[in-house]
Amino acid sequence: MSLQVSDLRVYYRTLAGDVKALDGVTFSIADKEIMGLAGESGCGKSTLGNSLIRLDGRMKYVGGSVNLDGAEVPIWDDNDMVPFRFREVSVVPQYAMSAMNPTRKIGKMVSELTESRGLRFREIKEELDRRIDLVGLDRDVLKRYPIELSGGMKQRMVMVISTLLDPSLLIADEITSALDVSTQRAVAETLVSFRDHGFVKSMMVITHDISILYQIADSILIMYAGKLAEKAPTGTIIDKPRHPYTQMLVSSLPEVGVRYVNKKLAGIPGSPPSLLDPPTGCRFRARCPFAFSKCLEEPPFVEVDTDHSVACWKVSGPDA
Amino acid sequence: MLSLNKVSKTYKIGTFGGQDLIAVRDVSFDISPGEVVSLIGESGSGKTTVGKMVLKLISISSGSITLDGADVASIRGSAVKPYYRQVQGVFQDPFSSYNPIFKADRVFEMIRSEYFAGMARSEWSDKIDAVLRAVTLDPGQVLNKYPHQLSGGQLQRLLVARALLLDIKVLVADEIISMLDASTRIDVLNLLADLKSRGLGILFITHDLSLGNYISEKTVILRRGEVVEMGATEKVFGRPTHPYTRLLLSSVPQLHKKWATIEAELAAPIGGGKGCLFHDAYPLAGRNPQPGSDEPTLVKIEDDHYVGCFDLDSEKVARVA
Amino acid sequence: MRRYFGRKLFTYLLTFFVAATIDWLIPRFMPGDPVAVLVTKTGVFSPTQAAEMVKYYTNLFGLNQPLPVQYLNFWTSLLHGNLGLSVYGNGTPVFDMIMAAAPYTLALLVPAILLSWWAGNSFGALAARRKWLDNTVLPMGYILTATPYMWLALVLSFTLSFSLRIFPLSGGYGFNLEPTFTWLFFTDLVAHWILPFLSLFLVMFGGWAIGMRNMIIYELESDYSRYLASLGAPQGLIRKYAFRNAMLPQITGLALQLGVIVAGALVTEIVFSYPGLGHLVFAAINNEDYFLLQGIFLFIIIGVLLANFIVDIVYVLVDPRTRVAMRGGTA
Amino acid sequence: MTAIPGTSTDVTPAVDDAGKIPAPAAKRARGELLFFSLRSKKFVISMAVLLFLAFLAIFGPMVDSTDPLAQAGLPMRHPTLDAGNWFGTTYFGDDVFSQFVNGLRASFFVGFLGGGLGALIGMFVGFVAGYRGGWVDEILNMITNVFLVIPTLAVLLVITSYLKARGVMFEAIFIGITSWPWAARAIRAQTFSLRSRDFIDLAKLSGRSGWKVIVFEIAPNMSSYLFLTYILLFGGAILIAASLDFIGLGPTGGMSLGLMMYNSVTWAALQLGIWWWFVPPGVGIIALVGALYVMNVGLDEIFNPKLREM
Repeated sequence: MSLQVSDLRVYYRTLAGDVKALDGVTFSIADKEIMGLAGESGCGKSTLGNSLIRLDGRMKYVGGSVNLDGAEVPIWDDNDMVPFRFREVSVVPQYAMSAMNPTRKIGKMVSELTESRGLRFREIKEELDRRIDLVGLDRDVLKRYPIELSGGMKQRMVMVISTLLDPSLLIADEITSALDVSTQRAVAETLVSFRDHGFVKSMMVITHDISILYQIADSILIMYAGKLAEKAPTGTIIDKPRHPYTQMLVSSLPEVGVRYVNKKLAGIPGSPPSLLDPPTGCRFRARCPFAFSKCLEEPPFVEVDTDHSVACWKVSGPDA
Repeated sequence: MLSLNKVSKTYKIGTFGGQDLIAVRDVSFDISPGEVVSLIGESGSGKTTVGKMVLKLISISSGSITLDGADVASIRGSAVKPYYRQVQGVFQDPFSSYNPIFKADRVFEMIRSEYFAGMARSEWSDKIDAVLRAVTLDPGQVLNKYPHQLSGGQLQRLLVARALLLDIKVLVADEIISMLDASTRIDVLNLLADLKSRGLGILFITHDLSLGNYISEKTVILRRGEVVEMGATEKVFGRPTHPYTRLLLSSVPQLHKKWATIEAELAAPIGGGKGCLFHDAYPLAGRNPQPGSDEPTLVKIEDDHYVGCFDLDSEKVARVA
Repeated sequence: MRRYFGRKLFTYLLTFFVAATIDWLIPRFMPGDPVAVLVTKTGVFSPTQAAEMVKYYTNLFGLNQPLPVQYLNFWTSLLHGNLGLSVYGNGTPVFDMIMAAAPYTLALLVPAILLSWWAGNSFGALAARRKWLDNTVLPMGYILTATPYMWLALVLSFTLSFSLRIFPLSGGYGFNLEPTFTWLFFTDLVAHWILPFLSLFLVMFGGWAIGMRNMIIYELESDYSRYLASLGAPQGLIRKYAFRNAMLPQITGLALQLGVIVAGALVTEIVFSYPGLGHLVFAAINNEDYFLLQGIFLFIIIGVLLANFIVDIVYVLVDPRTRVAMRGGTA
Repeated sequence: MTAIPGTSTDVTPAVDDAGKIPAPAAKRARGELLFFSLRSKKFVISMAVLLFLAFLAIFGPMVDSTDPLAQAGLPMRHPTLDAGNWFGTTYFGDDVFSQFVNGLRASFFVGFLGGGLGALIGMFVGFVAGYRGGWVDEILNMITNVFLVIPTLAVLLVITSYLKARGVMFEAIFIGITSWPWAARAIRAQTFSLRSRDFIDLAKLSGRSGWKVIVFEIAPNMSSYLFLTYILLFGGAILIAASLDFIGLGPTGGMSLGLMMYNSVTWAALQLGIWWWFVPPGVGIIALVGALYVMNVGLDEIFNPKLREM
């Protein structure tokens, strides 16, 4: 077990009160596993990603524990987290396009960064070059400034930097959403190759685009309104989802070949609940066609099949 | 009917208009009433530019756009109002489509003040109710709210409703669902398709082939400002011929087919040995018309299916069709 | 690159042209007849000087010539550095008077600008996001930038010179001294220089400190800072980067401030009756010496334009982005 | 609520998690602003100072009706609480307090008018240049740059020196005419970034004409920013006026804080140690301008959450 997260709670401080963006999630990622994390905007997926590496000013650790390769990860303490960052946990952020200092040559920045983490840049330079080749960049990008690179190039460069120290866990946050389909594919496949080359042990790919996950992820975790809905191997999530939300979500996605005239798809009526004071019980209740009295109680996230967990009374059975 | 005829857009770049930048080159297609035309391309393909030219938000450099035969470019000054009565648009970002400091239904008020100034309040609110019903919105839920109090889906529906206030013939929908959540986007897409029954012509601009394929009758694939392939949707997707079309198809993430599989399928001749005879000559990211070089003309390879590709001369095409 | 500076240079030349034209227009279109004023003043001149005076005057205002010609003459004499004779200086060429005064002003301005910029920026950066420093430095800074230069000068000279008698009250050097290259003269020069310098330095210092403090906070919020932080980079490195980037707008700020700063120097000199241009302006106004005034005006314009150009060059040197953009990188 | 920093269009990430603050955001917006206004020390303090000074400037001259330019007591009187002149008297025995309050009034006037005029010109140029773009922008830009690099005081120097009679009004107008460039530049940049927003296009699609778009769409969107600009111009105008007056180019007749300092210097207040002559005007200006600057930052923090210290 590479990563274990249990009952993690992280809230957002706002004037209106705490937004329970992450309200008790428990899951694990195995070695070599690429786990896709999907859900609608506001479901807490990015909060989950961020909280594993750095809580920003507005985020508040409330409870739960994170365990990486058997070691406790002190996500609540910014300073104690430092040794873990970059070496153990690393991130390719949403904002990869602007993640590099515009006024520093990329190479200089990387060297200053690594030196500041107590490494000799000379010693890792070779590996750095190798990886730059691997992602199909020219080695002299290191002598250039970020604005001299195209969007796709920046994206790839940041991926190389983030994984330079072979972290055990890599968090990739919406990294394909800004890109064109063709580049999208290249970037996604690069992620996989990083795993295959052993640059990263396991990976958490956060995106709103499930079809991307189908292409690259081993397992998919679906979040809804700050809680986990379903986790299963990719194939299962796409073909045999159990949670009503997952089912409706997957069936609402158009794909090449499906046409309005032949097969009219349908979305999910309604919208997610407010996370300021979320409803008790199942949070999908209001939008769920199968909702029944039991749903007023919170459904546990239980394993209903091997590697397949669901939080739904209909699936786990009212007596679960 | 709205028709584009060899429409081009060239930007003068550099402080004193040093060099030219060709954003759109010789694009021609029609939008008939009750028809959805999807304009598919990646960023920089000029798809949005085309949309904006139709909406007269950007001037045309050469070529012409006509609405029911009347030239659009020549419309000036106050004459644009009647035009906008017939041609409207909805844009990608629901949140930037609303002035954040005003209530969302102000978009209706603007229409009222510019087009229905005389109309009685009661009559107006009936009109509003009607259009809101048409886009399946509950007036109580959406009126009198600020943009950030509404969901992306609701905002986009409001904009469609806004367009319906006018008796429009053509609606330009530029990436209108790309920023919506998966669970709600399809409904907006369906709504758009339903508008066809009103005899509305829709220009559906998107980067997502599956969406274009889902909703449209006609597909135009744009690359670097040029049409590389166009025709009836089922033909373009059923028998993708241009290498670039194939590249797109092979990279669009699908739900039940892995990339590798799709690639294999595309590599194999489509439709029982037919299809692009020259695909072998190209790697999927194959050689494509470069701006500047002499352009391949669009060639008809079958009814309602045109391809712009160098080695696609008529004689070979004859063998295909 | 050439294009960029070409544009800048064009702007500056245009500016100078406009300024000079204003300078030429004013005496002609202002109410009240400067001629009369001058005539009354010509009393101070010896006949020959008066003649020359009148000659120059006809050259400049010469109503006997058509305006275009007058305008041309104005430029020719201007380009010959001929700014006319000073009434206040009893007929000394304006040009010479300016040249005599300019060194004092420059000796005040240049160090004051550079030092305050450096000190202010370092201080502001230090203060940002450090509560107690922020709460002490900031209010100080605001009070300083809001302070009229001459008032700080007044207070300083009243306390340190008049009351405590630490520094000489006024002048560029003691009345008893002759400008010589002696240690005595030099020290005396410095003693007279300190207070004017200080009043300029302090006011500017406040401005830079605040500017940098607010600027760097934006930078610390920026994406590249967040990225560094999430890769565990120490605060030191993050601040270093933020500082570098926050510096750039401060350079532009310097260019924008130049005009105001010069004004500050002028009024400061007046307080200390420091023998620089400010003092000259004051005298010129009180003696209605228009030639002198206009001469100084043109001199200041040229100075500020030059300074601006230097700042432009510096900016290009420190901001890689502009350089890249010029090389035509994919921005 | 302001459109100043980070006009990012990528809503999806932005909205994710943090964005979902459901409390009726309209109420939120206003309530939030008020909440932060009162919470912001900078704002509260500076506001208090400004109100106090405004009070002095308005009612001072009414309460103490002594003519600032008439002998109102023994010359060079130290500040005393008894018998009026609590700020003391000048070299001529004029009442410093009445000079002070009248000067203050003049400063407010100059700031209000000069700053206002500067803001108007700056807005006009900035909006037009930013919205129209193209060659209009090129030209306006050139003009702006020219005005930007000309040392305004020098210009004022030459021009005012030729005017025999000058009023506060003239001074204010002149400062207004010369102090707009940086504002124009800033507003242009903002307009430029707003121009590309979809709601601008939507307004056009509603048949709105160019100026309507500027007035009803762009300007309201930048209102907070425009206000901040005005505050800065207000303060700037007061300082410039002070310098002008001090050089001796201030209003002929009438009273201003700069003029007080000018007189104090010309009549050797330094040498005679009449500190109470030149201290009040300076303190007045510092308080006034300082309060404006602090308020500017306070408001900036209120409008722009990014700057709020957590």
